[in-house]
Amino acid sequence: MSEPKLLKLVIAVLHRDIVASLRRGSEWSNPLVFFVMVCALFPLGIGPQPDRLADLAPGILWVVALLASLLATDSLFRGDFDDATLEQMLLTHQSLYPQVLAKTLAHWLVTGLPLSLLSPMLGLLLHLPGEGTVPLMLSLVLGTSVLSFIGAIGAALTVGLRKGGLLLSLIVLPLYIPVLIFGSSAVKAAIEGAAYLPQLAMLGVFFLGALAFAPLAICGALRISVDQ
Amino acid sequence: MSISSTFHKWGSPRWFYQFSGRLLPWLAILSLLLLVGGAVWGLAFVPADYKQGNSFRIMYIHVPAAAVAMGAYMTMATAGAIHLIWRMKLAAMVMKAIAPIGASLTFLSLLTGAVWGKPTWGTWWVWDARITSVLILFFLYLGVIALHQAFENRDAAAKACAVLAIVGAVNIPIIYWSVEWWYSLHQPASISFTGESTIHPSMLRPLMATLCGMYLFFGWLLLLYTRIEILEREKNTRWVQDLICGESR
Amino acid sequence: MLNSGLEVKQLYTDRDDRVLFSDLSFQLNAGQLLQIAGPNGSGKTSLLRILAGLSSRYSGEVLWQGKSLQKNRHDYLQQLLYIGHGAGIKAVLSPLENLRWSCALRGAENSDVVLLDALNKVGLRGFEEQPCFSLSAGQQRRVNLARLFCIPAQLWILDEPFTAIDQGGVCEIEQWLSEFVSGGGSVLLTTHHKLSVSQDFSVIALGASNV
Amino acid sequence: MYFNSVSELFSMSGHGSYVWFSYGVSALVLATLVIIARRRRAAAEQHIRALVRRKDATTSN
Repeated sequence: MSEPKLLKLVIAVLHRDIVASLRRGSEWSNPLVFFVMVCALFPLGIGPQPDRLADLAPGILWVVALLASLLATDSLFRGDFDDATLEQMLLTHQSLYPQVLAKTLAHWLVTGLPLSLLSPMLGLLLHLPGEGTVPLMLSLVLGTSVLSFIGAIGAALTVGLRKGGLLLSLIVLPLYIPVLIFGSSAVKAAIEGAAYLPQLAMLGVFFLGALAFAPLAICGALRISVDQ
Repeated sequence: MSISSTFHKWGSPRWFYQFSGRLLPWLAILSLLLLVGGAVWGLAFVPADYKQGNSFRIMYIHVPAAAVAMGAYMTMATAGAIHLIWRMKLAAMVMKAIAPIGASLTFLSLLTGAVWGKPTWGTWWVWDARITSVLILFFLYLGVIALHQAFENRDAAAKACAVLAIVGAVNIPIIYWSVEWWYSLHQPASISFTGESTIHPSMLRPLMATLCGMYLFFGWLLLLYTRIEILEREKNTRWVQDLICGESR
Repeated sequence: MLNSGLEVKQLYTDRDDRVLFSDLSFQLNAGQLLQIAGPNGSGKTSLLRILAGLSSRYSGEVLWQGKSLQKNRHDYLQQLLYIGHGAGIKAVLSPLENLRWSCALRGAENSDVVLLDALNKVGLRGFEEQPCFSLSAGQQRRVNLARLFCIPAQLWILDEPFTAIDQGGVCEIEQWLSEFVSGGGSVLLTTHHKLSVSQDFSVIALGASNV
Repeated sequence: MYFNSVSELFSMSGHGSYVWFSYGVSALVLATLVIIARRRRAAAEQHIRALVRRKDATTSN
């Protein structure tokens, strides 16, 4: 397959998925609303003292962002499975890999990226020290993309099941742990005045690894889910 | 190629069933001997640890359970890969058989770890790198079991679990290494105790016995569960029906 | 043989220990139309999904141009157009956007003129830019069927193409099938409708032995 | 034996309850795995016998 043809395929899938989720609205807005609401619950649960919140903010923001991304992931292939457009993706001589890559990327663009961009505001609400803001955003940008790829594997495995939602979190959450560790640690390191680039570099490594290998698992999982 | 080649291998579960039948008694006797012998040795004959006193004796069950649980996950992922690549039905059965055994051993390792922690560290649970890793391994097992139960179609369940187990196995080194790194960041000086530094060579020998015993016991259970899977899946074949009901009918 | 298209040998499949069909063999060459008939639950959709390569739950052989489907998958998918009983379109997108995406998946480089022409053919002139959820069930089905006119293929596998289509529409579709077949294409379809096309065609009845 | 008496073996200078509890639970879990295997095997055999009886009944008629 020639390069421009591959690129055309990727662009077509990206365009279609982004347009579809922007038109539906809830797909990109619900995770954001969830992110804001759950972050607002924490001061109510642990008290309003700014220093205490500031101490916990990196962890809270990262865990809640992770959960928001997880919730959004369930719908990644479900719509296509229900309206049988997923069958069309499988029934073409063009390879599935770039299609899956484009779909996951589109999903990240409408869920993970807005989450990352919104995070500084929630950092303010939780009294996150100013030095942590930029690392928080950067680590979320890198981290949520990895989360999207890992989550897509789980979404592809559970898309054919009637009760996929909770099951998806069971199988995906343990795999999220390394991302959480390095993401929140980058923010903490920045607040303490230490170097946070190593952690970001690690997230970058995870991203490259996920970019290369996750679509393989996703393709296999999709074929299994359709073949029932 | 998919089904036709698997039909060629119909003989393979049958062969496995007959072969494993001869292995079962030896595995059972040897594993129980090693487990019970090692436990008695470790409980009653090894001198107490000068630092921990007698609580270290839990190690003789905790360490083998953790080690075998880890090995079991890798075996499960390998079986999954074999099932996906060569479409071997037997591998799917082995994979399904491992999940509950591995999860039980992981649970055992967590429980004994917690009980060991109470007299040693004065608390039931410590977010120590090793225990946290075992906890994550437990979650991974639960995920595989939950996914398997959610499918109605057995073949799809096996394939989906194979993919998940492989993804998990690829991630385990990354997860373990991340958790190690995370722990090294937060490690308070007071809990810098590690098991190995205080182990005296004489304490290691019973551990070897229970470790080998646990591996063999796992092998025994694996054969038992796989044989049941074979019976359930091949229930419509002549050889299974002859085997259960006698050839005279 | 150059013409040998789809060939099925001793196909067997079951669901939950219930045999849907066994020892099913047939051949579908260029310029032929084959109707799969049978009551609900007789395995028509299962058969079509197997032939489309979506399902691997079978034993037996499926050959495309003399080679097994697994070995010849790339060529086969290039020649196959499968329209299942699912919607096959995204409801929030317009018919035109849906077709653009479908063509891009197949690597069919069509200008919008071709796509508009296809939509015109299925009777959706004036609806090209409306979101599909605002169309009726029959119109949505027509959007899906418009793929027949913008994706080049040799073999059409159609699962109940007449669902939700009005009487006049059914005649039109039969007309398209005729034209495609006389142009050298092959069609495999399921329907409960009594088919009237200008060519001779064969019918395979599934589930007949159970009745 | 390392301990001077059986009662000392049981008490293990205060750690006895932890140690014996661990070993007890371990024995229980491992035994349960074996018992479950036995039961599932019996159930599978019963299922197959019923299957064969049904088959024999239909073929003899």
